[in-house]
Amino acid sequence: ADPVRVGLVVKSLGNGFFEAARDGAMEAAKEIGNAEVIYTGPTSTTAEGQIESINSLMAQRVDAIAVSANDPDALAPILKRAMDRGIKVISWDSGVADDARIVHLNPSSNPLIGAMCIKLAADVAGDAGGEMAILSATPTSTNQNIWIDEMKKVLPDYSQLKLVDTVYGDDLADKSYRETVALLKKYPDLKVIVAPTSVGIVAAAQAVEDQGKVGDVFVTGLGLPSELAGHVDAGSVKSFAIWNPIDLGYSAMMIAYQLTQNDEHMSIKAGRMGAISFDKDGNGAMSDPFVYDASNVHKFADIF
Amino acid sequence: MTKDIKDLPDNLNGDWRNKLMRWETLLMVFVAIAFFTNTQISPYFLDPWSLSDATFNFTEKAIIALPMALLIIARDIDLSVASTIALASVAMGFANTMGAGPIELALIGMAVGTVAGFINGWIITRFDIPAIVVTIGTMSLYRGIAYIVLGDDVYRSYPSDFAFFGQGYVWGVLSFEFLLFLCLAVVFGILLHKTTFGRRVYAIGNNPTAALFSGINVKRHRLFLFTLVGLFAGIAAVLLTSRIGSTRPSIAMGWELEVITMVVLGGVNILGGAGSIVGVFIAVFLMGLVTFGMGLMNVPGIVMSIFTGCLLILVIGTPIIWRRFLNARKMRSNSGE
Amino acid sequence: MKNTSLLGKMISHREWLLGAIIVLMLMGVGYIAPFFVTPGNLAEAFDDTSILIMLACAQMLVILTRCIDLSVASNIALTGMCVALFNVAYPDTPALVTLILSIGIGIVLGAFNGILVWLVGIPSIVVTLGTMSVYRGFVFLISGGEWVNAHEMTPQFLALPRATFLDLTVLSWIAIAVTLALFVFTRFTKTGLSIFAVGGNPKAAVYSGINVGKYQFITFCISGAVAGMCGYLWVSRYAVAYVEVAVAFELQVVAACVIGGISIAGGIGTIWGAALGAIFLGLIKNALPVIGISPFWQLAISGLVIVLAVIINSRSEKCGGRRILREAHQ
Amino acid sequence: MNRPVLELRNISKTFPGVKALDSVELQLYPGQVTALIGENGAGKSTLVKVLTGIYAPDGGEILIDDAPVTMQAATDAKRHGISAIHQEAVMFDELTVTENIFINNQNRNIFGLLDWKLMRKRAKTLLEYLDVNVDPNIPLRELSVAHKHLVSFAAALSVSSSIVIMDEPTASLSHHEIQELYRLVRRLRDEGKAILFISHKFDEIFEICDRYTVFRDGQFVGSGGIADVTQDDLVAMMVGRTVSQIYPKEQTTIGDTVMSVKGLSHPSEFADIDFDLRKGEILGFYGLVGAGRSEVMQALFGLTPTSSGSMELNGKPFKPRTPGDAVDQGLVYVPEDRQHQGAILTLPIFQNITLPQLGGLSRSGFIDMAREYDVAREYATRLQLKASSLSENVENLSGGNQQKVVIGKWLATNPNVIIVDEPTKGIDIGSKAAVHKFMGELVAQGLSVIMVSSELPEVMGMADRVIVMHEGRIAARFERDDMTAEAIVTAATGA
Ligand SMILES: Nc1ncnc2c1ncn2[C@@H]1O[C@H](COP(=O)(O)OP(=O)(O)OP(=O)(O)O)[C@@H](O)[C@H]1O
Ligand SMILES: Nc1ncnc2c1ncn2[C@@H]1O[C@H](COP(=O)(O)OP(=O)(O)OP(=O)(O)O)[C@@H](O)[C@H]1O
Ligand SMILES: [Mg+2]
Ligand SMILES: [Mg+2]
Repeated sequence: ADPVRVGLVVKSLGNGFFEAARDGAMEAAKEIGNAEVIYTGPTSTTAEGQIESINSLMAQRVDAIAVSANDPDALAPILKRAMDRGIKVISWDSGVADDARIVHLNPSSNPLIGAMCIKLAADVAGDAGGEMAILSATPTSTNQNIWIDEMKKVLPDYSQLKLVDTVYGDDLADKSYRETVALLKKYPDLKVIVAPTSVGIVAAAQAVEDQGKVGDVFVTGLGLPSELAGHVDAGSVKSFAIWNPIDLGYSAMMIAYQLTQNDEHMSIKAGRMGAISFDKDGNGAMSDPFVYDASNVHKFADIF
Repeated sequence: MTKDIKDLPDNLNGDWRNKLMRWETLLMVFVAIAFFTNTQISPYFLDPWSLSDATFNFTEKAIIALPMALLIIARDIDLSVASTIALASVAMGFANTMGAGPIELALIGMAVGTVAGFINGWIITRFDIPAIVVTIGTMSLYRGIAYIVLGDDVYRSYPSDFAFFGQGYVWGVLSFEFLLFLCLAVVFGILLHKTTFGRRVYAIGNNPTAALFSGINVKRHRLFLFTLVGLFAGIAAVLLTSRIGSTRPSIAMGWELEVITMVVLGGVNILGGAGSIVGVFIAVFLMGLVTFGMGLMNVPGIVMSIFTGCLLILVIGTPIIWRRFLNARKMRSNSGE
Repeated sequence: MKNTSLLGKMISHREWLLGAIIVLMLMGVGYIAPFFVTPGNLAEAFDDTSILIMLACAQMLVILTRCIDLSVASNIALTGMCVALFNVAYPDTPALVTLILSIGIGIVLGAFNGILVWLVGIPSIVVTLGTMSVYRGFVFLISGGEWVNAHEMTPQFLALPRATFLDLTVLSWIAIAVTLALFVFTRFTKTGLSIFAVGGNPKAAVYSGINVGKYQFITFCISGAVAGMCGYLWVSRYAVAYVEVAVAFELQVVAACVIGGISIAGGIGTIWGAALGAIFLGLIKNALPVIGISPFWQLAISGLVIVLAVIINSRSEKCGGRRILREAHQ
Repeated sequence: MNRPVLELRNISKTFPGVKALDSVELQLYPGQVTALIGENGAGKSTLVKVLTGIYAPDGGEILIDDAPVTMQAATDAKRHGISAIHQEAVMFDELTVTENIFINNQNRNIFGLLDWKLMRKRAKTLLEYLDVNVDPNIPLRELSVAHKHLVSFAAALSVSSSIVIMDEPTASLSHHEIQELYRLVRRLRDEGKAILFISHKFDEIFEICDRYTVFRDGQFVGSGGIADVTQDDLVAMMVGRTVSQIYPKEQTTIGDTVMSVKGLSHPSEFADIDFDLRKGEILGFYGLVGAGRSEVMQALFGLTPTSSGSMELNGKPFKPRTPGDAVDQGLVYVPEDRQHQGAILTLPIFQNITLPQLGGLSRSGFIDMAREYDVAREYATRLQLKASSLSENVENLSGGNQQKVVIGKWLATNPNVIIVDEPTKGIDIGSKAAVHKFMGELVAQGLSVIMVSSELPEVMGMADRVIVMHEGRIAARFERDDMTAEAIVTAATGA
């Protein structure tokens, strides 16, 4: 029989996080045997670019599409059209509108991510606490915005932390860097920068080091061990969190494959990850974020 | 060599038509190559629905390319079209929250585009500043306004009827967007090549001063062209917004260069004065075919851009070298006679 | 007949105006956020603008010859990726060698543009629109789309632009040196003069024995060399190399030239104008976040400023000129 | 006679469709001024460009001091001691006078950098030598057309050369400056330089030239000593026929006032311009170059806004805001700079001719191509245009034929008033006569013509009345009967 072909559409090519997810998906495909991953996406994080990728996947009549969306709304029409053509569509990592996919796989539960970021910030700030700022990706990033909301929800529980500003680095290294420098200038007493984006956290750490603020200002948030190992050593980052992108890609691939085999989508068996259950809106979550620090970051730096 | 005019053959513009034919033949050859290659590399290529889907990737840009061709022939350029799309789309999104219906939305999108184009044209003609300079500024300005209005927000839930413009089909696999493009291409072909307006556009592009001294209201024509480009950016905004069903300030980022690439690939002289709509029309398909074919092979967009970049240089460079070769040969045979 | 001083010629009133606006802006920002105008902070803002200054000055030369180089940002990305990968492969290479390597790669990329403009005769905007895509595509190809991150780069690779000397970073000093070198080049060399001639009146240049294409080629090489060097400096300063480095930066570079009064029609402009235009843009970029203007306003403000600057420029260009009725005015 | 310092043998040059030079020959002798004469398009300027390395000849030999040389670029010519003043002022508006003079011949200091101080000093000396009073530090754009030309002389003289070529050097100079130029030419001649002097004006040729060479249609016709020929001989050689009358002014009946201008003023260019124009008359505007005549005409044509004054055309108030307004009311303007303002060089002849009246040749915006072509052919025939096809681009025509296209395009609109600005500037005698004859026919048909000219014989030969301008104001008016050359020149120089 022809192999089951699954298009894995990511936010942007070249991002270490998604490369790791691809490896996971490949692993799943190998495990399934009769399946094939088509890894694709734009180079910059735009919805229009993803639409073009999805268009060519549709033209190749893939069996399923698993997408991490740059924009939940803009992708909805094309994904609906894909579903009309009999293609199974799921979203993972960063979701799309409910009716434009069958299920959505959250990397972790959003409230948990928000709470985790704030907890990490509180840990580095110590009991004395201090000022905190958020460095996000683009102002339109779906999951970043959700996590920031979640952070703000739990913030009242940490009275020692004071959120002074939220800035946007657009997932561009130089812009994130410049925004960080501006933050450091504007808030001389700043204690923590939370960057829930793997691009932003690297740039922020670099900026803190270049400004000679290591020890005064700490960067935390979501990032990849391979990219942050150096900064953990340098001391600008004490700890950060991330879920395992390999597992995420693996699960997304498994789920997509299962959906091409049968229509069951309340609880889907995802190979070594076990069964993942989805609520009535089709939302499911994979696992809790995992915290990395000097003790374990080098071990994982070689993996993703 | 030169003769009295009485003795001249009565050939209407035979000479330049020949030249024109040669240019478009070259493009057609490229199209044929692309088409053939595509049929070879992918069994999915010749599927009507796939082809129809593929047109969505370029139709809106192609629609802007039509008036842009006229503008470039008239020695101007507009780099702010993509930002104009963002501005018009934001206006539509805002109007939608106020409860505007599909037709009103479309009208508002086109109106905002027209105004943006008019402002470009007004600044350029009023203060006599090169267009490239002004539109680099308004490119930031218009998109900046979109960011001010929308920030990290998004406009969505457009009325379901509104989806027709960008997603609807008129007949079988023929989408509304694409049909609109075909009709507009015909209109622009006639406008540029058969009307007084088109002739004046060429005159302005070849020598604006002499055009002015010939009684052509150069400023008004330029202003009109900028407004026209704005209007079409507005139309593209309607189609795109309808197609993706949402508005963010980053919509259509980077399109200006893609539109200009299409126009230049179509043989329009970037320095003004020469070009045809047929050329632009073929170039649109050439780019569409090349990117679609590579999409079928899952070539990343960035790698496709290597090909479009090379294609651009190749298609512009080949005739130049070819002409030089022909001239050299003609010279040789002339001096040998 | 009074001799106009050399200084008067070097710095026209347009540059004075721009300089005054910059000072006014600094005062305004300083009023709202006093720390912004401390020497240390200004040095940092300058450091942040250095790359833009160098690119604007080099771009100016290209624009002087009636060309435009839209491929500079892609050149930065490609050269930056090349040297980053080189650094990963040969970690022991001294930074200076890397710097020279980056200039070399940049020249090759610039020369390719220049050759197409000179020998094939394709308009520069078409050539560089093409190579802009091609060069950036190559970044993807040589890197496989992967990033080169800080921890993969060696300390000496990262140290060069950051090292400080007399309270300014080496990056800033390089920018100052490049600007001064280009100034001497434009004013006191035959090549520099010829570049003005080529853009001012290409036909007259041919009649004077100046090969137009050759000088366009030279400016593309210079632009490429500077872009290549900036590629290394950029990658090293931000400690990361990836496909989208400096994306769309070419428009900022051109905008800086435009604000600096470089005529897009060729032949008119000074290095000071280009540098001030770049400083102006850099100041906006650095000051807006500091005075607490929402990030969403930044883009619109810089756009508005560009439009206003070119309008003011065009006005100041129009005054003066020839008057027949001189007696009637006395 | 001594040996020629420069000799050309069998030089040919072909452009696509035109054989500009067909095995021509030329000799230049040291200490002699050689006139190169020929109709427009005879190939004179092409020869200059071949001689200065701008065009490579297709065949033939260039010998300097009996040694064959090749010219690849303008720098080679410099090396061989040839310097040239080209027909078009090929200078750099944005560069200073000094920079223009030393554009390819700089002085350097000990660091190898350009020594501007020294060059400024040398520029000053050169300009003084030429008796030009301009500041060497100001940009060229601030100079008048005439001064620009003089700077180009300075540039040519800044290099020491044994051969000096001047392609229509007097075309934009005033009477006084022409005299200065003669002095200069004689001085160079006395220094032993060989000079090639191209001109359409016979008085000049007879005044300062020692020898002549005549070209016709790219071919060598003859050469010899000036003393041995008469003007008629030269004309006959040039055109291959005799031109009987150069200024065929027919006596026409002059009718009522068609146009009247009162107190027309501009903030900086001209003031208090008053005149009437009558049906069937040619009104001449004389003045030195830079007197502001073109500016006045451009104001009449709606190109330049005025600050005060009023105009009437055909009894109705006339206030054109754009050239289109003026054309609609029957006033048209043939500008002096036909390459930039008059014709669109890169469009075909027929499109140039029909451009101002496209509206009339179209039905609801669609151009009627057949009618368009007929109109173009009609006017091309009437003006005896010489071209290989009506679809040929205007850039491929010679100067005189380009001018015919520009005049033709305006006549095709059936105007009442036609303004011609320097209608015969740089046009050969044959085309000149054709243009003059044509103007005579126009007024005979009842048109009114305003003719701006810097050529005194032309003004005196053609105009029914003459208005003389000086520095933006009307300095004097003359009726046909009381015109004298002295009076007109005196008024023009403001004396
Ligand atoms: N670059 C060119 N391309 C094509 N044809 C040309 C070119 N330059 C000149 N010609 C043609 O060559 C012929 C000779 O032109 P040239 O300019 O030498 O004449 P000329 O004797 O200087 O005339 P004038 O008195 O009007 O200056 C003309 O027919 C002209 O149209
Ligand atoms: N220095 C200058 N800078 C810019 N344009 C100039 C300059 N000198 C002359 N012109 C332009 O050249 C043309 C001729 O102007 P000029 O001052 O010679 O007027 P004129 O008296 O009509 O002379 P002409 O005898 O040439 O008709 C006009 O269009 C004028 O605008
Ligand atoms: Mg000539
Ligand atoms: Mg004049």
